[in-house]
Amino acid sequence: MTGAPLLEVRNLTTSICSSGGAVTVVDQVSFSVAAGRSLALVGESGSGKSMTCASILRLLPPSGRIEGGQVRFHGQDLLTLPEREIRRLRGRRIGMILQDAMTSLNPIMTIGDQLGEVFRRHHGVRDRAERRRRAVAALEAVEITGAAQRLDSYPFQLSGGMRQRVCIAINIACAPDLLLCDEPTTALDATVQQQILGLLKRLQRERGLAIIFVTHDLRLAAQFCDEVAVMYAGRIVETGPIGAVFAAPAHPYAEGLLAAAPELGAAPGRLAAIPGTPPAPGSVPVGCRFAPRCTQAEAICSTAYPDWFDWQERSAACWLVPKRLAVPARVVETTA
Amino acid sequence: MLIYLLKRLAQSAITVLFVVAIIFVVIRLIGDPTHLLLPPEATEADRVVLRHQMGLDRPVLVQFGAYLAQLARGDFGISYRFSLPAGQVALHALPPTLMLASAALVLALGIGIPLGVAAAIWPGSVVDQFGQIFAVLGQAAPPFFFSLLFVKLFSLHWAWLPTGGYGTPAHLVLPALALGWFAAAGVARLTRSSMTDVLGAEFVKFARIKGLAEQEVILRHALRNALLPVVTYVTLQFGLLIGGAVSVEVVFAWPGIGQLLYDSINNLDYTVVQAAVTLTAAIFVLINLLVDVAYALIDPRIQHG
Amino acid sequence: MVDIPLSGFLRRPAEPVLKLAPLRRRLGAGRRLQRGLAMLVSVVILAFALFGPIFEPFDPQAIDLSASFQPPSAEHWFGTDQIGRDVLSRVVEATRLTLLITGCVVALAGGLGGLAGIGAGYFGGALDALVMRLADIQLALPAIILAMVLAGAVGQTLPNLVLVLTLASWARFARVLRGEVLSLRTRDFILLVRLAGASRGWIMLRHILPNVVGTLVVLATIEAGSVIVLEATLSFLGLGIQPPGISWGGLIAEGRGFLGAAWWVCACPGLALMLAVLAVNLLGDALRDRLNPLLPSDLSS
Amino acid sequence: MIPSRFRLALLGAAILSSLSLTAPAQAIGGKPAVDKDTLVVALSAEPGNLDPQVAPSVDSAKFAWNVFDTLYGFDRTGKLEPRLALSHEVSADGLTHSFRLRDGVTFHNGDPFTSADVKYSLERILDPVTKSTRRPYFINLVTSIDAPDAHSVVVHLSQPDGAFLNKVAGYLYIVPKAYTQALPSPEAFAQAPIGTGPYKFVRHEVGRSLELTRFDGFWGERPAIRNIVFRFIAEPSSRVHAVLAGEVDLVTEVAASDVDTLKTNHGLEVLSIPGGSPLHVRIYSKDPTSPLHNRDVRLALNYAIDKDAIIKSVFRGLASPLTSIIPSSYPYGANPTLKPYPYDPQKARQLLAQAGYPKGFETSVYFPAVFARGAGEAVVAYWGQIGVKAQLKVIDYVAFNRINNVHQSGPLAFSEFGNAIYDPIHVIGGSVSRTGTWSDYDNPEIQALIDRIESVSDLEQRDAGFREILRRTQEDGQAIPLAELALNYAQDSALQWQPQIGGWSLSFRQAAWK
Repeated sequence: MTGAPLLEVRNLTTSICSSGGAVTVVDQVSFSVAAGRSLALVGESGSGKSMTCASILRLLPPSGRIEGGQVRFHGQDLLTLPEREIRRLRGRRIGMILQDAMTSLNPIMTIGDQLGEVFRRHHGVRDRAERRRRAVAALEAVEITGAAQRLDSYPFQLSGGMRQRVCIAINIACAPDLLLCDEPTTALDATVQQQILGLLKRLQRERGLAIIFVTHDLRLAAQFCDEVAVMYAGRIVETGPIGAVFAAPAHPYAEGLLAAAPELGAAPGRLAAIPGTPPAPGSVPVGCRFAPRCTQAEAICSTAYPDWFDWQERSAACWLVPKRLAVPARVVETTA
Repeated sequence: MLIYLLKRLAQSAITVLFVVAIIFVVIRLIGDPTHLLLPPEATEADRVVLRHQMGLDRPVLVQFGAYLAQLARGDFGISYRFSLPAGQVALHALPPTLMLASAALVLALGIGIPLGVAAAIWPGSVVDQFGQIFAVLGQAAPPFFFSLLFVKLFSLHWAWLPTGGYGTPAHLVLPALALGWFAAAGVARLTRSSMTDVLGAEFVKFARIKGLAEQEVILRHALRNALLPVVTYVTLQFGLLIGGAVSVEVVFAWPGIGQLLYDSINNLDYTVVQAAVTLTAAIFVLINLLVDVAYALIDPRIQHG
Repeated sequence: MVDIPLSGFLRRPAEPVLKLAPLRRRLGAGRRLQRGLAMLVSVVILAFALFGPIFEPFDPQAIDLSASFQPPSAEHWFGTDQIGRDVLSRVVEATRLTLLITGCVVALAGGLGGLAGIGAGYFGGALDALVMRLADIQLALPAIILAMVLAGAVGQTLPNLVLVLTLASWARFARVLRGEVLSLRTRDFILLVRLAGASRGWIMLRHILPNVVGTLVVLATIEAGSVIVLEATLSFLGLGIQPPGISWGGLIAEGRGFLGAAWWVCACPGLALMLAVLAVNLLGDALRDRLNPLLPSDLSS
Repeated sequence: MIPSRFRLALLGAAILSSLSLTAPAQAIGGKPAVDKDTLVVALSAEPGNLDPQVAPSVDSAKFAWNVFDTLYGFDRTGKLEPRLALSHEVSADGLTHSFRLRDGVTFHNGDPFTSADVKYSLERILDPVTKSTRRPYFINLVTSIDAPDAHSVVVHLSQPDGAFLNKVAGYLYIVPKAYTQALPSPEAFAQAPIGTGPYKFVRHEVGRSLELTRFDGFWGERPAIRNIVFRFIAEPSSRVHAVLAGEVDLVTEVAASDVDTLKTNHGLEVLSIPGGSPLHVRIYSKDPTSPLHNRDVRLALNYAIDKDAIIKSVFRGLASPLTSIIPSSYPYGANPTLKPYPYDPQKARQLLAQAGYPKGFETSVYFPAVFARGAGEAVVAYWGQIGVKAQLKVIDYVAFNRINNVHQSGPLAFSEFGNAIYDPIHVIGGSVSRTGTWSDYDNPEIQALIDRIESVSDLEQRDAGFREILRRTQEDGQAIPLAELALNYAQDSALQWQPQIGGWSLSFRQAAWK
């Protein structure tokens, strides 16, 4: 990987307190993203991937709290920044796109105003006409035709795809370094999906944008991202270059996921579903959390949490890694 | 937009017409005003003569027809009790009522909205607790109960404000407080729940993503959306405030339309009752219409195509 | 509430436009205790209503002119009124009639208003316009004015009072349920059932109604509070229940004349009324959370 | 732990109510509400029509005596005294009443007062177009009125009427002929009334206030206070609060229960004077099938009630015992020698058994909401103790008048009699004589006495005649007299004013600041 990573996440832990008390939803998560590269965060819903993104920007719901860990962005730990400082980064250095484009825009404000806001906030552009001019430029950058007329229309007058483009425009308006995408295309139909992904790819290439792409659609991840991190029950169980991981998944859960994905699955024909369901947050089993559903689980799996094995830029947390891949894997650390 | 306005105006006119018809018929069931206009010793014959003079012996439908024709000319008839034009008597009582209703509404919004917003932003905090007590207490007792309480406290015990009457702004404070607290309770509760909903919305989260300061997110984005249902609620309240202020007006001797109606019904003064009810209905319907238009301005999704 | 259709003409929604899953309200300790107390007060009130005489230390109608205007004492906890009757016993006795009236009104207004609202919401068109016009008329002609005129016209009996109070509150039921049905009607599961060839009546009964019952119950509880308050206001204007019937509103109205000489005659029923309305409103909140969490939480306004 | 919302609500309510119930602030005695030139009077209701000939007497009583004059008027105790007329003679046959008029009297608009105005005033009352509420009192009585010269009028009657002068004093308000005839419509006079009284009309803000100011051209002694402002406060407790807070100088119709608290206030002076109106239960005794037709039953209903206890508790002692429907405060015609029926439930039960109702009977009684409800409930309770189960039917005062004036308020009804002419004939004629508007009673001997007394104009003879009538009505149990309620006023201690005895009329001719 070229140069120091743009974003380095170390043992990030986040919990949500509900009526039953605090529940850990992001547990000792670590990964990193270099400038211009894109990382896919995949896993079933409820695995904590969205919460990870939210934690990076410290935009947790009222009941959420970051328990520990570090999030180094350009070497600076975002978790210790005062609120005023992190607020200056949001929308300027780090952007984020949400899943449901339909409700991401304020229904009673024009597109122009919602775009102009960013310029006023971060670049101190007082003059309204100047803001409108920049807004048109931002809309054109996301391939929206007739941008000038769009400024005075309202969100409900636009299609889903169009709205997602506006969200992207808003996020890239101030040329951020990192763009978090929380399942940006799930709510869109296939053709629009490809257009949005194509747009993101182009922006990444032109602007050296680092992208974290949260999705449960492995096919999209493979087509779009460079690296992948598979999450299960709040933890990362496997990371590495996406081609290598999808070709030969080290962790049984990753293998199961791939088997469930249509084209990518090794065995054509019947799709293999992974039996059982992920543990509910707060009632996590001892040892490897996937053990109860793992077909190749051994005694040790359900007693001790697997070590973190590391080889050829790949890593996975599963006792069976040495056995499954005839490659000398180095133990990096043992985690609780 | 124009077609919609015309359609709504037609609907409003029908509503007012219905209201006038209902009152016109029902009040004639209450009793015969000649009993009050003539001394007890008057014979039935005297009453028959007077009824004929007043045109009350004609069938109700005929009377209603004549009344509508009169109404078209803007003539509400002569008040039996005051021997003054009924329209003038009703109009005379309108400013105090509008003043009281608006003051109560300003209080309701001025107290209700901030309390509601604060309670939504800091759920479970002291502000939230106080806000909810204020709201629940506000609607837990009839306004006249507060009126009596306020008079004892602020006029007698601490003698800051007059016990009643009309004229200076000081007279307006207590009645508006008594009526306003009742309305503020509703506004506070509605704003709190509506704001709580909106704060959970995606676009509020997105606003934060844009790096906007918290108060900007709250005021520019969340509040404007949260106030939409409050606008509808307030219009309903304003209608109730005009008619419903009767008990407050009675306690504070406030010369509004509520008390005028209360006295006129008791004195069987048909023409003034009809004039006053027509006026309140017209005002309510007008306000309803104005708010509909305003609603469309605030919320672009509402087009009156 | 109305979902946000992407385009086309949209009738002005009667309720908040945003149809969002509300934040799950955290039930802090304070709120649970308060709901418990509300439950306690409601049980006490129901007990007073059903087995009143047991809790009444004296006969509420017994007159003792020598004991006029006795302040609250060990013997008379709430003191006595102008002709020596025990105020506590009268407050307990008044519970029955107040609850009876409130119950009838809420049932009638809920039933009629609910049906009108569901009909208007589901069938739309002429029925919707008619119901909405009637609702407008009911609002344009404030309840108290209607009450005054009707009391004069048809006299002041219990049924008339219930009629007047029902006329004053049916519109709220109609308006809210219409909104509910409007949003339900566009839901997929209704379209599916219609595709399966179900008749309108069947859909109404089996699908629409069960879904709105939750709203109806919650609204009924909250509306009960305002009915009690409105009855008290009517009594203040001399339009409430007539003797020998007694209601809280009647006791307050009668007692207001003696605020100077004997404050307890007015304050004690006033406190009872406030406690009851407080409890009923809190119960409404609790029911709303349990029965239909997705319900627009502004119902409590 | 943060106290729960519920407990805080209770705390809040308790604090609020306890604070409010401490002793009211002392009234600011000695300081006029506005200034030394103004008297602010709080009335319970607004006088609707300001035309004294058209307004019902309960309304005209509030202002008429200050703005208008009559030929003869009533002094504070109800005795007749000359006003615009100097003297009054009655012809031997009682059919002709002639008056010599005062000279040098002018109306508020400067027009001189002459006999033409008196003739016009009476004829205006008789003319149906005016819709005058006084018409029935004169229409079958007065045949004609002539004005031989500028200072004398002669009225011819169809039959002798001993109380004619009282009726002239109570109903015949004098209005200016030229001014009134020039007005566009009969109703116009009400909007700008002109009279000869010490105060002239300034402004009437409907629902808010009625303002009068001193008429400098007044023929009599000019009143001390220049302006009078009437304010309308319907809620009894608010009226009391207004005077306590010093916003008004004089409050009328103060409730009995408020008098106790006001008395403890040295800033105020409380005046309780006999109201002149008999609070009684009217009995429909004509119907032979009704138990009330039986004298013993009527007496039983009288014996069953402890009137003194009711007066002490319900009316806080501010009422005097009543033996018949003519209270003792009348200037003449009352019968002080009568003793009220004592409280004797035993005798009452015995009378009921004697009358054939050992176990009592069921009935109902109308109760106008304007009276103190405790009285109604107490009487019904007392009757209940002797087996008479009476349902108390509370009814709005206006609705009650409608049925009470047309013999529909049977079988029993609480009622009262205001009397603007201070002569018992108005009450006796109305409720005892066979043809009375409020009479369902028929006693031939008493009827003969009434017919005879109507034409007697000599005061002593009328007084003796009425005493005999009252003795017989009490003896026959014609009604159930309860009490003569006091009229209570509260005024600033610096104000010097005395209310009219036995009447509702307000006169400020002698009012002054100390």
